[in-house]
Amino acid sequence: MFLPDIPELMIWAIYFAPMVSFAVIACGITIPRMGFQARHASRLTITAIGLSWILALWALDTSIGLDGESAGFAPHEWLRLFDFEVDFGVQLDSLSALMMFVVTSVSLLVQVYSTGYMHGDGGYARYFMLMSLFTMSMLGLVMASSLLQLFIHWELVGLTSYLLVGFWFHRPAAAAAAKKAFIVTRFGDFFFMIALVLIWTKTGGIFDITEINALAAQHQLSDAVLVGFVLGVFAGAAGKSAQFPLHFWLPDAMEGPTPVSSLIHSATMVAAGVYLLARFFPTVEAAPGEVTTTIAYIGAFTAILAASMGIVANDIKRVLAYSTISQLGYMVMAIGLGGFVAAIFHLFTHAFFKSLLFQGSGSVNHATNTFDMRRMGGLRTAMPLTFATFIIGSLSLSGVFPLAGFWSKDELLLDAWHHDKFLWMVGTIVAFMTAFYMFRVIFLTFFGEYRGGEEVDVGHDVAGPPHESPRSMTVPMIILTVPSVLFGLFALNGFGGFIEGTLPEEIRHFKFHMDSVVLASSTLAAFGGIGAAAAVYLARTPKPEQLGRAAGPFYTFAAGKYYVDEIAEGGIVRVVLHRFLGRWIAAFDRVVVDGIVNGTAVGARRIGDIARRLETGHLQAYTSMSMLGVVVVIIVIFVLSGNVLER
Amino acid sequence: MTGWEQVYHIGPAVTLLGGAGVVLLADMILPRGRAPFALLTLLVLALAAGWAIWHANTGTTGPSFDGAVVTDRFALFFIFLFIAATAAVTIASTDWVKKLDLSAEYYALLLVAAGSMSLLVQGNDLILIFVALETTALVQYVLVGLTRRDRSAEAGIKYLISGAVAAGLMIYGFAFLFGTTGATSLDGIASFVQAGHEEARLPLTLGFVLVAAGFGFKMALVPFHGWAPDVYQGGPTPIISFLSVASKAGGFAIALRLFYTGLGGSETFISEDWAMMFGVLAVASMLFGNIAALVQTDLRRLLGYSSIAQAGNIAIGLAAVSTGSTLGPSGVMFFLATYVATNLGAFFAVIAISQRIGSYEIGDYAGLIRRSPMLAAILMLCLLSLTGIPPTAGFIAKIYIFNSAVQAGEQWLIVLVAVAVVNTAVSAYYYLRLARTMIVDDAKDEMTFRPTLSMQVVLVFAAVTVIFVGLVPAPLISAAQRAAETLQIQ
Amino acid sequence: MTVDLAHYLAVSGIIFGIGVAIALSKRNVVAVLMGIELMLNASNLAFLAFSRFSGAFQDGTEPLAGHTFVVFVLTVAAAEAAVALAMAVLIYRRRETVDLDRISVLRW
Amino acid sequence: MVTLFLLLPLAGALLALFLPRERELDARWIALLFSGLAFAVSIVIFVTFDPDQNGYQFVDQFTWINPSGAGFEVQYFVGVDGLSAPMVLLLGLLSVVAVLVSFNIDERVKEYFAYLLLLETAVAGVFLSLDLIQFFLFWELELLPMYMLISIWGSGRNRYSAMKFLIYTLAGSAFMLVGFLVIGVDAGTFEISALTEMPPQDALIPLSLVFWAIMIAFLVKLPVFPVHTWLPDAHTDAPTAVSVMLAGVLLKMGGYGILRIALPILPEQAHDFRFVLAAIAGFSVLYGAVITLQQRDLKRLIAYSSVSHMGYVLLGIAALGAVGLSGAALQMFTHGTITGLLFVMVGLIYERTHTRDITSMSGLMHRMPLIGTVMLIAGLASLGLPGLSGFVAELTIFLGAFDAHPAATIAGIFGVVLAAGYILWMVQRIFHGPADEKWADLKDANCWWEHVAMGSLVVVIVAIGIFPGIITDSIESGIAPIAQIFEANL
Amino acid sequence: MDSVGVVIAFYVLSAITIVSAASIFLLRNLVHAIVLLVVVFLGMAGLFLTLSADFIAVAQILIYAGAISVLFVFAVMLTPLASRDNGNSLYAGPGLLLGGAIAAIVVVTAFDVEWNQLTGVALEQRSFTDTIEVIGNQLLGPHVLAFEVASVLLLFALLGAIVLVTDPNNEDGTTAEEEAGKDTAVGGSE
Repeated sequence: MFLPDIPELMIWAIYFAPMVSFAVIACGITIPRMGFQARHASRLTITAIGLSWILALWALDTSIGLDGESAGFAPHEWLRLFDFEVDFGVQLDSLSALMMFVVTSVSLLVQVYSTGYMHGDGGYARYFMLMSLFTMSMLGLVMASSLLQLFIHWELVGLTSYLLVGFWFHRPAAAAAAKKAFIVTRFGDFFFMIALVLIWTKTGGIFDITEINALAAQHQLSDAVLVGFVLGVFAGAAGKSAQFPLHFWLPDAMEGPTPVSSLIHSATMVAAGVYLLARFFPTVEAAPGEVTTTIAYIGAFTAILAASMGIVANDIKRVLAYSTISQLGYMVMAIGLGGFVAAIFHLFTHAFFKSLLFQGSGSVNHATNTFDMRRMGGLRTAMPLTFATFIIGSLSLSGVFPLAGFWSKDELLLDAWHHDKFLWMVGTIVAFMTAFYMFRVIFLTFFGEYRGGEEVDVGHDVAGPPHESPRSMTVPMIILTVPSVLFGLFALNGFGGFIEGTLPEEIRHFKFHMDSVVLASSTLAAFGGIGAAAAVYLARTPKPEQLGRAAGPFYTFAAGKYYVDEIAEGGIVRVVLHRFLGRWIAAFDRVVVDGIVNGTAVGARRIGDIARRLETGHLQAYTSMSMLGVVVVIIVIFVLSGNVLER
Repeated sequence: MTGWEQVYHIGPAVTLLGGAGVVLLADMILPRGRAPFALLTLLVLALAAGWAIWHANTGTTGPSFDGAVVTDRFALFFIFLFIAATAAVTIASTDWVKKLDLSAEYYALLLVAAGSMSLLVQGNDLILIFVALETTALVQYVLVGLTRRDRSAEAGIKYLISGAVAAGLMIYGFAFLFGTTGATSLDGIASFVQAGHEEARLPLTLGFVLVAAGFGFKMALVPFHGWAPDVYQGGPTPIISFLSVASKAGGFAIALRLFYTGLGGSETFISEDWAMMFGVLAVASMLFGNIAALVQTDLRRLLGYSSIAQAGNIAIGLAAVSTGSTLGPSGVMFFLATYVATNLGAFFAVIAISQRIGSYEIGDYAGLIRRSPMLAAILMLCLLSLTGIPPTAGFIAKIYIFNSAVQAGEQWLIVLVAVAVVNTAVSAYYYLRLARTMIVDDAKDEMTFRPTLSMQVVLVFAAVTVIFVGLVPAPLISAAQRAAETLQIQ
Repeated sequence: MTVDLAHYLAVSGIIFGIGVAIALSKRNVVAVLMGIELMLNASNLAFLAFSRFSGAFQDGTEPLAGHTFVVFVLTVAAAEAAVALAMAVLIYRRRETVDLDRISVLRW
Repeated sequence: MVTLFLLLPLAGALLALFLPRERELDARWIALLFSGLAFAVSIVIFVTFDPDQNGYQFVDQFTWINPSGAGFEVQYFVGVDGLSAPMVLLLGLLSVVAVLVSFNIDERVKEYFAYLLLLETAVAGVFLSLDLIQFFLFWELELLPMYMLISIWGSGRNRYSAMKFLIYTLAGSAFMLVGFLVIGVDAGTFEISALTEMPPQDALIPLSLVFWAIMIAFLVKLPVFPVHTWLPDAHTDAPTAVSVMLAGVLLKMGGYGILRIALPILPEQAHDFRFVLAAIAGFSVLYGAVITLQQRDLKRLIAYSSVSHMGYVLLGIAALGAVGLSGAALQMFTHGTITGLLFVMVGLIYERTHTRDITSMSGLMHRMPLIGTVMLIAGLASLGLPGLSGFVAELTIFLGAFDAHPAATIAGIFGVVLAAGYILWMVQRIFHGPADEKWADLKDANCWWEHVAMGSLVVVIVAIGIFPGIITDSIESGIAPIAQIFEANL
Repeated sequence: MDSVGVVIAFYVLSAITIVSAASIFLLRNLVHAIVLLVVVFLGMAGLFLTLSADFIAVAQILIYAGAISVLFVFAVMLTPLASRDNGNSLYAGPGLLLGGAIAAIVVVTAFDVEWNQLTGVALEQRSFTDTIEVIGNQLLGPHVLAFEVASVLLLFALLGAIVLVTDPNNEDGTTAEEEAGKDTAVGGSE
C-alpha cells in the first residue's frame, strides 16, 4: 500500500532471522570456546525478531495493498520421492500477513519484557534460544503454503512449548506439565496426521493448502473424506487450542515462565488451532453441516466450561489460562458458525490484550513471588503501572466499549445470533462470566490488604515488599495497551474485507453491521460481570465463601476442574493404559511370548535329559535299540509297500 | 590281467597292510621301545599316499580280482581321507604312545585299520566287503581296549558286542541280498534290482534294512548309535579321534557304494524305500544327537553325541542319493572330508588340553583362551565349523549337502532339510556354550601352556584346512564331484 | 510234503530270532556271545539254503558262492569270538564281573 | 571399491588381533583408523553413486564355487544400488561411532576391537551381497562376533542373552536357507538380480511356504511381534557399542533382506500376504509401544521402542507401493542413526551412573546438560519430531501405507503418540526434577571421542530431517525397480 | 525236496536245533548252555548236510562245535569269580520281544514271498557233488583277495586277543575307582 511489494526473499527473511538467532545461540551454548555470554542472547533475539517485525509490517502492508489476496509466490521443492512430492513456499495473504504481524509484534514485546523478567536466571541464554526457535516455528506455521510445511512447524511450536513449559525442569510440576502439554497436543496431532495422510491419499498427493481448499470448494472431495479431514484437522486444532476435551494441559502449562505464557499460551501458539481452521475455512465450509455444528458446539462448551473454572481458580495465571481457553472456545465456535472474520478478528485482538494480561500477572509475580491471589492484595498502590495496564487489558477482555475486545466479541456474538440463538446465549453468559472472573482477579490482586506474597522462588532473586517492575517489563505492557484499546477500531475500517481476501469469492459474505440486541446484551453482561465481581470481592456482599457454599456441588466440580485431569491422566493413561493394558501386555510379553521361547529352551533341555537317559550305559539297551530300529523300519516298509497287508 | 597288475590296483591298501607287518617286524628286530614306529608309520602312509596319487594321476580305474574290487576316484577319494586321518592321528598321538607299552601294536593296528578300510571302499563284492569290514571292526575293537584300563575295557566290550550284533544283522542281510539276487558282486545285484523284480521286494527290503543296520553302526546313526557316547567317553582319545572320522567315513563310503551302485541307484523300485529310510534315520540322528548333547558336561561324551548328530547331517546326502545326480554322494564326500579335518582338529585340541589340565569336564575348560590361546582358538574354530558358521568348512559342507538334498527334487527331502537346519540352531547351543566357556569364563588356574610341536603341526594343519576349505571350497567340491561320478553304474 | 527254501529260511529265521533274543537278554557276556554265534549260524543256514534252492543265479555266477561266503563267516566268527572272549577276560580282570548289567560306568 | 569396504575392517581386525600384548591399547587406534577408512570409502561410494543409472554399481564379481555338473554355482558378487548405498553409509558411520564409544574399554581390548571390526565386515557383506548363498554366508558370519561381544563384554544376564540372540537368529535363518535353496535350485542360479528378473513360478514346495521361510528370518531380525523377545535381552546386556551396532545396523539387515530378496523374488506371494504383514506391523507398533511404556530399564525401553519402530518398516513394506517401500528404506536409515544415538547416550549415562534404572535417576540435566540435550534430541527424533530425520521416514511410510492398509496405518500413527509418551516420560524421569545428591559427582561428556560420537550422529539426524533429499535420491533409485514389479504386474 | 528221508531229517534236525537253541535261552546254568550250544551247532551241521553242503557241515563241526565251544569253555574258566548263571538282564523282555519279532518277520517273509527257486528236476540237476573243489577254486579264484584279507584278519585277531589279555607293565594293584580317575586323563600326567 505504502511500500513496494515485498519480495519473496524478504518474507523468508522474516522466518530466517529468528532461526539464525537460534542457531547462533545454540552454538554459543554448546561450544564454550566461542565466548558467548548470556546477555548476547537477548540482544540477538530482540534484534532478530525486531527485524522480522519490520519485515512483517512490510508484508502486511503489501498484503493490504493486494486486498488480502494471495501474493502467489511459487513454492520450492523440498522432497521428491516418487509420488511423495513436497514443496515448501510462503503464503502471503491477509491471514498470514496478519498472523505474522501479530506473532512478531507480541514476540518482540515479550522478548523485551523477558529481559527484565528472566534477569539473572541461570538459563537466560537457553531461554532466548528457545524463544527464537519458537518465533521461527510460529512464523513458519503461519506462512506455510503447504500442509506438510504447516504441520512440521505445528510440531515444532509444540516442541518449543514443551521445552519452555519445562524450562525450570528442576521443578517436578514444570517437568510434568511440559510432558503433559506435549502429549495431549500430540494426541490431537494424531488425528491431524491422519487427516494429513488421508487428504494426501485421496487427492492423489496434494499438500498445497490452496489447492486442497479449491478442491473442497469445488466439491471434488467426497463427503466422507471431507468429514474425516475436517474432523482430523479440528482435533489437531483442539489439541493445540485447548478445546474440550483436550483443554486440560493449558492450565498446567502455566508452570512455564510467565513471558512464555504470555507469548505462547495466550497469543500465538494456542491460537494456531484457530488459525489452522481458518486456513482451511473453505474446506470446513464445504464439509457437511453436522461437522461445522459439532465444531461450534464444542467451542461453545469449551468456552463456558473454562469460564466456570476460571471463576473458582485462585492462581492468577490459571485464571488467565482458563480465560484463554474460554476465548479460544469463542473463536472455534465462530469458525463453526461460519464466522471467519469474527474468529480472526477476535484472535487478533485477543492476542494483544491477553498477552498484556499475562505480562501483568508476571509483573505481579515479580513483585510478590507468587501467583496465588490469596497471597496478594492491595497492589494498586505499589504497582500503579501494572495496575493501570492490567485494568485496561481486563476491560478489553470483558468487552467494554470501545476497547478492542468489545468489537471483536461483538462480531462473534453477532454471528452466533444469526446462526444459532442458543449459542448466542451461551456466548453472552460466557461474556458475563469473563467480566466476573477478570474483575475478581483485579479486586483480589490490586485491592484490599497486601497478604504477604511468598518467599523467594527459584530463579527469582527479588524479595522484600512489592514494588513496581523494571522498565524493561513495564514498557512492553504500556505498549501493549495501545492495541488493546485501539485495534478494535479496525472493525470499522475494512478489516473484514481485508481478511476475507484470503477466501475464494463465493464464500466471502462479511458485512459490518451492528445489532442492538446483541450489543445491549453483551454490554450488559460485561458490566453485570464487573458489578457482580465488585459486589462479591470488593464489597464482600455476599461473601465469596457463601457463594461457594451456595453453589455447592457446582463449586466443587468447577474447583476440581470437572475432574477431566483425573479422568484423562488417572483414568485413561494410568489405569487403562498403564495398569490394565500396559501391565497385562507386558506380562503377556514376558510370560507368554518370551515364556514360549524360554520354555522351548527348557523343554529342549528336559527332553535332552530324557534322551540321555536312554543311554543307560547298559550295552543291551543299545543293541535293543538297534533291533527295535530294524524291526520297526522293516515293518514300516512292509506295510507301506503294501505287500503284507494286502494278502 | 596279471597278478601284479591286480595288486597294482589295490596298491595303497597293500602298502598299508604290508606296512603293518613291517612295523610288527621292526618291533621284533629292533630293541624294544627304541624303534621309530611313528616315522615308520608315516613312511608307510606316505608310500600309500604316493601310490594313490599315482593312481589318481594315471587315471587307473576299473575292476580287478575278478571284479571283487574296483579302483576308481570314489575309492581314491576315501583312501586319501583315511591316509590323511591316519597320518594326523599318528602325528598327534606320538606323545600319548610314549606312555603306552604297545606302540608297535598300536601303529600296526592303525595301519591295518586304514588298509582294510581302503580295501573296503574299493570292495565291489559282498564277500570282500564283509571281510574287510570285519577286519576293520575287529582292529578297532582291539584299539579301543588297547590301554586295558577300566573304562577302556568297558568301552571296548561295548563296542565289540554292539559291533558283533550289528555284524550279525548285516551278514543276515547279505544272505538275503545274495539269495534274492543270486549274486555276491555288486554289479550282479545291481543288474538284478534294475531288472525290476518287484516280487523280490520283501526279501530285498529285509536285506537292505539289515545291511543298513550294520552300516548304521559304523556311521553311528540312530538307532544304531548306542555305543558311540560310551565309547567316545571311555576309549583312548587319540583312537577315538581316529574312529570318529575314519570309521564313520568308511561306513558312509560303503553305504554309498552298496546302496548307490549295488542296489542299482535311483529309479529302482526300492530306491525310494531305502532313501526314505536313511532320511528317517538322519532325522532321528540329528534330533537325538543334538538334544542329548545339550545336557552333557563331559567333553568326549559331548563329542560322541555330536558325532551322532553329524552323522545325521551326512545321511541327508545318503537320502538324496536316490535322484541319479551325483550331488548326494558328492555331498556326503565333501561333508566327510571337511568333517575329518574339523573333528580331528577338535579332538586333537581336546587331547592337547586335557593332557595338561587332566580333565574332560567342560567346566574345567574355563578361561582357556588365556591359558593357551592357540588351542582355544583352534578348538573354537573347529566348533564353529561343526556348528556350520562361516567362514569355516563346515558351513560350506552343510550348505552343499542341504543343496544336494533340495536338488533331489522331493518334497520330503525339503522337510528333511528343514529339520536339519533347525537342528543346526540347536547344536549351536552346546557347541558355542563350550566356546563361550573357553573364551568368556574366568580360568580357575592361570598357568599357561602350549601343545607339543607335533601336536601343533597337526592342529595348525587342521585349522588351516578348515579355513581354507571354508574360503576356497571349489577344488574339494570338484574332487568330490568327480569322485562321485565314478560311483554311477557304467 | 516237500521241504523247500521257505522252510529252511523259516528255521534260519527262528534260530536268528533266538540268537537275537539271547544276545539281547542275557547278562553274561559269554551267553551274549553265544547268541551272536547263533545269529551267524542262522545266516549260514540261509546262505546255504539260498545256494541250494535259489533260481536267481544268472549265467556265470556260481551257486556255491554261498558256501564260500559261509567259509568266511566261519572264519570271522572264530576271530571275533577270540577277540570277544579276550575282551571278556580283560573286563573281568578290571571289574571281577562279566555281567553286562553291571558294566555301566559309562553312561548318560 | 566395494570389496575394499568389505576388507578394510577385516584387515583391521586381523591387525588388532596380532598386536603384542603390551601394546594392546593401540588396538583402539587401529580400529578407529580402519573403521574410519571404511567410513571414508562408504562416503565415496555414496557420493559417487549415480542414482540415475540403473542396476548395480561398483560391481565386483567372480565365480566362487562352480563344481562341474552340479547346480551349485555360487558367486562372489558385490555391488551397490540405491538401496544398499545408504545402508553402507550408515554402517560406515555407526562403526566409527561404535569404535569411539568403546574407547574406554579396558578389558581384552584387542579381541574386542577385532570382533567389532569383524562384525562390520559381516554386516557389510550382508548389505553388499548380490548372491543368495553369499548373502547367507555373511548373514551367519555376523553371529559369532555378536555372540562373543555380548558374552564377554556384556553385563547382567549376558550369557543368556547372547545365546538367545544366537539361537533365535540361527533358527530364523535356518528356514531362510531352505527357502534360498528351493528358489535357487528351481531357478538354477543364486544370483539375486537374475532371480528378480525371472521370479520363480513354481517350486518343489508351494511358493507361499518359501516366502514365509525366507520372511521368518527377516522378521526375526527386524524384529516384530511375536519373534522380538531376543532384542530387549540382547540390548540390555550388550556393551554400548554393540547396542549401537545392533540397533543401528543389525536390525536393518531384516528390512534390507525383505526389500532386496523377499519382495523382488517372490512378489506375488508378498502381494498375497500383504494384509498379514500389515497386521503384524500395525500390531507390533502398538504392542511394542505399550510395552515400552512399562519399562523401567533404560536399555530395555529403547529396545522395545525399536520393536515399535521397526514395525513401521514392515508397514511400509506391506504397502508394496513406491512411497511405502521408500519410507521403509528411509526409516531403516533414520532409525539406525536415531537409535544408535540413543544407545550411545544410554551408554554414556550408564558409564557415569552405573545404573539403567530409570526410577532411580533424577535431575541429571543439572550435572550433564550436554548429554541431556543430546539425549533429548535423540528422543525427539525417535518420537518423530519434524525437523529431525525420524519424521520424514515415518510420514513417508504412513503416506504410502494408508491407501492399502488404513487400519494398520492409523495404528502406526497412534504409535507416534505413544512414542511421545514413553520418550518424554523417560526424559522427565532421568533429566528433569530436582538434582539428586547422589549424582553430585557426575561429569558431563568430556572426552573428545564422546563429543565426536554424539556430534556426528546429531548432525546426520538434523541434516536428514531438514534436507531429506540427501538420501532420498539414492533410495528412490533403489526402490524404483522393486516398486515397478508391483505396479506393473499386480 | 521230496525225498522222504530228507524231509524227515529236516524236520527232526530243525526240531533239535530249535529246541536246543531255545533251551540256551531258558537254561539257568551257563555250562549247560554251552553244551546245548554244541548240540545246536551239530544240528546245524546236519541241516547243512541236507542242503548238500558237506564241506561246510564238516567245517561247522570242526570250527563251531569244536573250537568255538572250547573257547567258550575257556572263557568261563578264565572268569572264575563271575557268576555262572545264565540270568536275564534288565532288557530280557524287549530282547525276547524283538527276537520274536525278527523271527516272525523272517518267517512271514519266507512263506509270503514267491521265491524264485528251483524245484523238481532243476533242483536235482544242481549238483553239489564236489563242493570242496568249487569252494577251493572260488577261494583262490575270484575271492582270493577276501581270502588274503581273512588271513590278515585272523592274524590281527590273534594279535589283538594277545594284546588285550596281556597286562600292562604295572601289575594290577589298582582298583576300579583309581583307574577311573586315571582314565580321565588318558596318557595324561601320570
